[in-house]
Amino acid sequence: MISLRPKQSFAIPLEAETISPDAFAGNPLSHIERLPVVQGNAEATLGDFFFVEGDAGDVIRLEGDFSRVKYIGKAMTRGRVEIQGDAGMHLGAEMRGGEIVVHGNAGDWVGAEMRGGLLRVTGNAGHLVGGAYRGSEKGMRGGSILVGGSVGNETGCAMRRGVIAVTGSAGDLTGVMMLAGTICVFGSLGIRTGAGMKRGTIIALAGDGGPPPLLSTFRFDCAYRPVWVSVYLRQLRQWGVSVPGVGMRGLYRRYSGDLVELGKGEILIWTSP
Amino acid sequence: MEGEVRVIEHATCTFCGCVCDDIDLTVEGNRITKAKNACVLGKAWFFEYPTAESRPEAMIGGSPSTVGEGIEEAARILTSARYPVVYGLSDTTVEAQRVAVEIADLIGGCLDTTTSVCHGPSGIAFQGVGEATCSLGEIKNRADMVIFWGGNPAESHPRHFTKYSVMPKGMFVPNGRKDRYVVLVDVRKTPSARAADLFIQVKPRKDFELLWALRALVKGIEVDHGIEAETGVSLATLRALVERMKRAKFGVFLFGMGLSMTRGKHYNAAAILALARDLNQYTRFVAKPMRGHGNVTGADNVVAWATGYPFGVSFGRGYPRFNPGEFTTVDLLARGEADAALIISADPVANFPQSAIEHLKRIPTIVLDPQASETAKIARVAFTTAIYGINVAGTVYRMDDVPIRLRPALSSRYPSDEEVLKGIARRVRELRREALSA
Amino acid sequence: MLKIVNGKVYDPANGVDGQIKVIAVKEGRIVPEGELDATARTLDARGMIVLPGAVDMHSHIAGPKVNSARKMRPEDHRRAEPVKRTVVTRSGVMGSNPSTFATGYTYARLGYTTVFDAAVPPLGARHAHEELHDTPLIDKGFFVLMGNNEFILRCVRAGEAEKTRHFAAWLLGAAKGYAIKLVNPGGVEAWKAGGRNVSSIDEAVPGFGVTPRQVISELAQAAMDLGLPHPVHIHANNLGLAGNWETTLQTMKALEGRRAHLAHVQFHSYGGEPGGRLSSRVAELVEYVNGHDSISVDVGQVVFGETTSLTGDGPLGYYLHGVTGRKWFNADVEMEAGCGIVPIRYRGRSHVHTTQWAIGLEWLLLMNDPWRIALSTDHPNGGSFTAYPYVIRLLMDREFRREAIRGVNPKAIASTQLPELDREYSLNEIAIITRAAPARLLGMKRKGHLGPGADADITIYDLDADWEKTFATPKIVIKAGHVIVEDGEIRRDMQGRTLYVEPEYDRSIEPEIRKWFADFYTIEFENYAVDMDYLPHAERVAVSGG
Amino acid sequence: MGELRVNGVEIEDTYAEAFKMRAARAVVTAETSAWALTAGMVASGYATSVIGCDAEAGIEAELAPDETPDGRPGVSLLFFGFSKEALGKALVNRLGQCVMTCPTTACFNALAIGDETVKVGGQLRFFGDGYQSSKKLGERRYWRIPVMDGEFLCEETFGVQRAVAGGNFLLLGVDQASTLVAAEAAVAAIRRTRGVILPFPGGVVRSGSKVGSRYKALRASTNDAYCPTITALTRTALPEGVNAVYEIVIDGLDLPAVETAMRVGLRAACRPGVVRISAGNYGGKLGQYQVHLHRVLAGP
Amino acid sequence: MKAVSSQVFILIPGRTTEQGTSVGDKASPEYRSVTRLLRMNPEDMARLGLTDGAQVRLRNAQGEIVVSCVSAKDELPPGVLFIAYGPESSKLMGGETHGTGMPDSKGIEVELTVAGGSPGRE
Repeated sequence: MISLRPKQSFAIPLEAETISPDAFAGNPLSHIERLPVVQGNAEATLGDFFFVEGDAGDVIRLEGDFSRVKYIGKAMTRGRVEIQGDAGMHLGAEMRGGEIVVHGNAGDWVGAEMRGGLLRVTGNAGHLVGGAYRGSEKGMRGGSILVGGSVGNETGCAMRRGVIAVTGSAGDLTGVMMLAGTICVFGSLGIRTGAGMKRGTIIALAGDGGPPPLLSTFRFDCAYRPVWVSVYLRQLRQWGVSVPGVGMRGLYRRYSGDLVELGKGEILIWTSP
Repeated sequence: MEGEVRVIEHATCTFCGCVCDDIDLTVEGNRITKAKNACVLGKAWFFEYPTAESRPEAMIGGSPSTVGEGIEEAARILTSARYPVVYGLSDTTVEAQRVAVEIADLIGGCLDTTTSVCHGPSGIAFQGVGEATCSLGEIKNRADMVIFWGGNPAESHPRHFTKYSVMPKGMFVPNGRKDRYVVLVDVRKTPSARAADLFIQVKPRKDFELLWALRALVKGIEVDHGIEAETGVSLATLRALVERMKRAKFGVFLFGMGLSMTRGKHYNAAAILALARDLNQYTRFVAKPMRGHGNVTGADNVVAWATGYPFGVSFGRGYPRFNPGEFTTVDLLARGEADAALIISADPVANFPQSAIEHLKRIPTIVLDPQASETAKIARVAFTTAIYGINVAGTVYRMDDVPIRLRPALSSRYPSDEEVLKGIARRVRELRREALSA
Repeated sequence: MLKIVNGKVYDPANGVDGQIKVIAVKEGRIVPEGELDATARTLDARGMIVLPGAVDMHSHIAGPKVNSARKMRPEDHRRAEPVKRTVVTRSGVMGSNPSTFATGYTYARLGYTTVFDAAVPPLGARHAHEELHDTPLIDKGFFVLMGNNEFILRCVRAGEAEKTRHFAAWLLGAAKGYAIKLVNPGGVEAWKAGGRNVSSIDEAVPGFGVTPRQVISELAQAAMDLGLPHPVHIHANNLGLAGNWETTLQTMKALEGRRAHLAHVQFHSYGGEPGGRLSSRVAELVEYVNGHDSISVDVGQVVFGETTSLTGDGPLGYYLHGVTGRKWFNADVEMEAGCGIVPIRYRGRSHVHTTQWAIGLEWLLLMNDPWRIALSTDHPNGGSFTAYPYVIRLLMDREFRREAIRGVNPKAIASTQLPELDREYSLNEIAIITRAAPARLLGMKRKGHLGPGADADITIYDLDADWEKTFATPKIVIKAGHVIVEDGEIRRDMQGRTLYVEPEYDRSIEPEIRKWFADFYTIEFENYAVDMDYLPHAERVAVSGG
Repeated sequence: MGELRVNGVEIEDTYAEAFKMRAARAVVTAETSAWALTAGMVASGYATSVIGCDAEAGIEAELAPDETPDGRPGVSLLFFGFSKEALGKALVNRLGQCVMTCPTTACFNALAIGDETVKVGGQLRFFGDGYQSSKKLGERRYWRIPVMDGEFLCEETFGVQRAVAGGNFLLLGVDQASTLVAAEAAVAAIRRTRGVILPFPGGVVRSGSKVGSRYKALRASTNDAYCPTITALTRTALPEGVNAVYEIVIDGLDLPAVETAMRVGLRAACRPGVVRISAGNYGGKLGQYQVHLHRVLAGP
Repeated sequence: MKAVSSQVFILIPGRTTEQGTSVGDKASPEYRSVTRLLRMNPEDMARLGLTDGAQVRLRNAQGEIVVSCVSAKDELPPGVLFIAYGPESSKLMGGETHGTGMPDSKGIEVELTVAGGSPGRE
């Protein structure tokens, strides 16, 4: 395991996609310290900003405030990154495999356009979790993102595949332009959930905020017990997500939409056990 | 020359995005005394813009200095900064904008324009769904249905109605106003409502819901009566509007910041762009954002051709990257990240969120502005520059991307933005070269 | 002064086919060797080949539609390899619509020294010039859209051929453009008026009562009568649609012997039923072109991968939006033109795309006369200009072509002639279709050759066994006598020239144009014409006769 | 080898001849265990022998809610066929006709996805007529097919593995009643083991067969050597005093599972009334495996 | 409780002619007064006992401003306020842009109280 600790705090964010098991790849500490990072317009090395310790391996442990460090684990394919503290923007963006765990909060674009792997944030995450960068046709294309706290707007924007589970609440436009995949939100949802979704599922356990307001282009189908939801929620439990028991066996109201797009998406809102 | 009277014909007004180029300016001495064809805002622009030449041409730390000293200090700030931002650019010429882009490239800074806080969301929407649009003359010549949405052109673009969209007679609408059906959708019943055949008052922050329902109705998807409780607009009204839109030969949505600035932002704009697009299955329909500043459209164009992206660009890694929310000015400031700012013809201190202003006050800033703006007052280096269109020639882009040449009426003792920026660029290049050879 | 020695020179315009020959450069021009003095720098090109700088006669690099495509597709730029700033150069982005600086540098690094944008609406001419000003290194110019200009449609309806000619001349001068361009003549107007298209060259244009056939022949005649260096440049009707080869053939016949250039002919050579599958009808069309010296073409070769369709053909844009389901940009330009932009991905698996890919190659391999066919991808419509080295290898290397054929849709390829075509292009022929022919077709006497008097635009390649590598990385590129690229790196940043024409016209038509502006345009007549400030490095190309 | 007796029952020194087959395992769940069992029984019905059926199948186990992927009660079914293709076809037909049709059920693959797979949900989805949708979790894809009580959920791909069919033993008893009691005891014991099924009714087969027939159309016919009513007419294999014979046939996911099942079955079957236990074989010519009774019994 | 919630308004800052004609000199008294004038629905004003020219305080998580209010006849529905863009309106804007670069600049939720005193009603 290699561990990194910041040498000092900094206001100008650091772009450090080199903090990745693929880049560390069993290299000696001296090599890792020399891996490049960019701060604003200046090139620097990991060693300029962090104490680097430990032995080569596929596990990286970050301790301290990384909230201004962007692109941690970007495009990683394997291994594990653990962060004891907050992580900055683009955490695990475009990642393909391996696991990232943040014991803290993360910035915007967590897991943006990711293709595989498991990404966990125990605290809150920002906007566009698992989303698409502006102009892209597709957001997340695979893998799983588990957020223990709450998330901002546009969670799963244009998501194509994979699972996003949010234990807390989600902001506006969750699942906007979604193409497929599954988003579970245990807490409350903002407005315009699923706007423009073609396929895919948004599961709302509708916490304290009550059922989310739906657009006029979502149509109620029925109340039923979707078996596959149980399958999913059990998997989430296996991943250590604290799934409210009621969700497992509950009755869900199913709404089809967004009818102005393909209309093959669904919003499932839990109503009663 | 006292008493000498000149007339500048076909001059261009750069106050708003209409960029009317049919203004005849009468100049007596060093004053514009008449602005034929100009609207109330245009007249204020030409008559009341400060023409006093008492301000120093440059100030450093609040003390008067020369342009050369200002350039020296500006170049020093910009070359020593690690995360500088170049911002503004909507009220200056393309020629100046091009130099500003070059500076941002040279210093590896962020480059952002006032677009990010006006129709930036519309630009993001465009990147998502595309846009069916046209030049303003197409509206004049063809549009038989004009829908203003979330804007108040009567007060923000006063000549839009008469010159482009409501009144003018055109090739296929020979009777002008009579051949058009005009709709205004807004939260407020603004003075623009008087120009409309139909005013639809939408509840605040419900534009998206309303547009989405219209999209559904256009596609023949039933919408529940609950839409009235939600948006304040009855289903019958919406149905009638959809019928009319489908019957129109050439329809146009002209949308304002009522969409782009309110909750939902880029998706509100995306909704109207998608609605216009959808309608092309039945007839011709287009949509246009009503751009505000005189050359904000030029800023979009220059930044796009030079960097590939319209705003919110970072050159930090030696090449352009784009990410609104990350490299946009409000974010860079509100998060306390930027360490210097070059601000050209914009006044963020007067209209940015408080957290952003506070950071701006903490970092060294260089401001180019013809007047003593709130931002100029806090600047480390403030240049007083000549006014584009009044003092300075060059190019501006109308809201429909049509480039127009300026015909300045008055001379100025102040340098143009372009001249100051070129000076800064030259000095930055020298300093970089020195640093490299050192 | 510069002397290139020991290189094998390919200069087809001057009959030089691989001979070792000294190329002498003085003050930006090629000169007889005797004009150099002892101070001339000598470049030893031993083992290398020396060609004129390449000319792209049909590309989309500047102006309103290109910039709209840039704005619309940040994802396309983001995924491409960036162009970093250096001590000499500005930074930029690539993708199917590169930024202006990146466009200039990248063309130059491929050995291209002259590029024309094929479709600029005159209302956006000032914009195009501004972008060209920020497009470094290469010489450039653009063609002016006229096939749907409503003034011209009215003149044609009224049978006023002279007025058409004078207006066209005025418009070229006002825009500072280079040639007359038709894009889906009449069809764009039909789209603007009601979302339709014209289905043949004999269908009347709504609201104007003229046919595309009339517009084509009138403007072809006008271009000849004006003595323009380049004849009318035609993007024919029904681009991309199954069965359009008949429209293309009719368009050629409608010219009745007048000179014309048919652009991206690949997109116009399709058999099949309307709405159905494409098939190749290159054989019939190539036979006609082989037999008619007055007609030239460029290819519009398709290259597999992601790109952007970007066209002045409004209805085509909407059609592609429907086919691909992807985001769509449309911009109607008052009184003049239209525009459509849609992202597109050409896939080797696809029947349609394979057919298109094969058709372009069939054209190149079946044309007898290389002097009337220019290499183009119709950048970025068929693919990026950066694919030219790949296409050159497909032409020069039969085995490589066979390998490529194995990777495409087998059913589609089997229905074309491509698998049976064994022709391999020689270096001389490559020099023709990438330099000498486009320069000659454009009427540029100082481009595309290395004879005395020519512009000293020279590309020197180090030979590699792989032709794609050879052409992708010139050893040295010389522009106007300056070494601008060495080993793939930009050594010097400079401005190229903008080529334009300004034919004479009868000033007595101005009052009518003025009124036309007052009635229908939203910009003042006086503010319309592009003045010379926008062309800081201009070169006015003379018209003949006119 | 000497004579072996268990509880006084003679264990013949012979072997069961077993065959290589392909197997799949499905877990069928439902809102209640009753409906899961119903679906399981019907889906594995008419699947006794590949001689006359498209597959051999049976219920491997009943599953508690915490043993199933969706937390509902279920059954685990094993299906055996001679080839992957034949098995795939049988699965699609059986799960389509007997599980999809059955109230509240869902159907999951319960073998590892290896080299060999068959599409099941991937075929059944077309019943959804375009309204079906899929969900992918990890590497697994599920199809959701709208049906009248909600959705039928079926995993897209089922793993197929090499398996062993035709493990068997024969109980030779003094009378029908006591021999059947012994057979039932064997079945009960075998059903407690995992990885095997007993494809015949109640786990017991009375119509043991031999290969071939005097009638051309038939591939198999009654095993006359074990039929007590014709001992006088045939070369009987029955010792004196034997008046009834039952066979236990075992299909399993692998040889150890079959052996274990045979062992527990044999031991349970050694009860009063059973004279001898034998096994069916074809002289070792047809099957790939020989499960020797003595060797099996020597196991743990 | 109802009375308290009725004091949450949606504020729309926007452009006006007066703001536009005075923006040329932001130091001018005209510009200052134009950008400190709050337009309100008359029913809302009556309900809160406000008359033209009364000072009200607008507050949200971002900040607070004191401006004078004026009745805007049929322009605004109840619950909606309007003010011209300017230094005052921006004090109520947050720096959060939701990944767009654009802060919420229109449709801002504010709490309105009568300036100098307690809220109009408890």
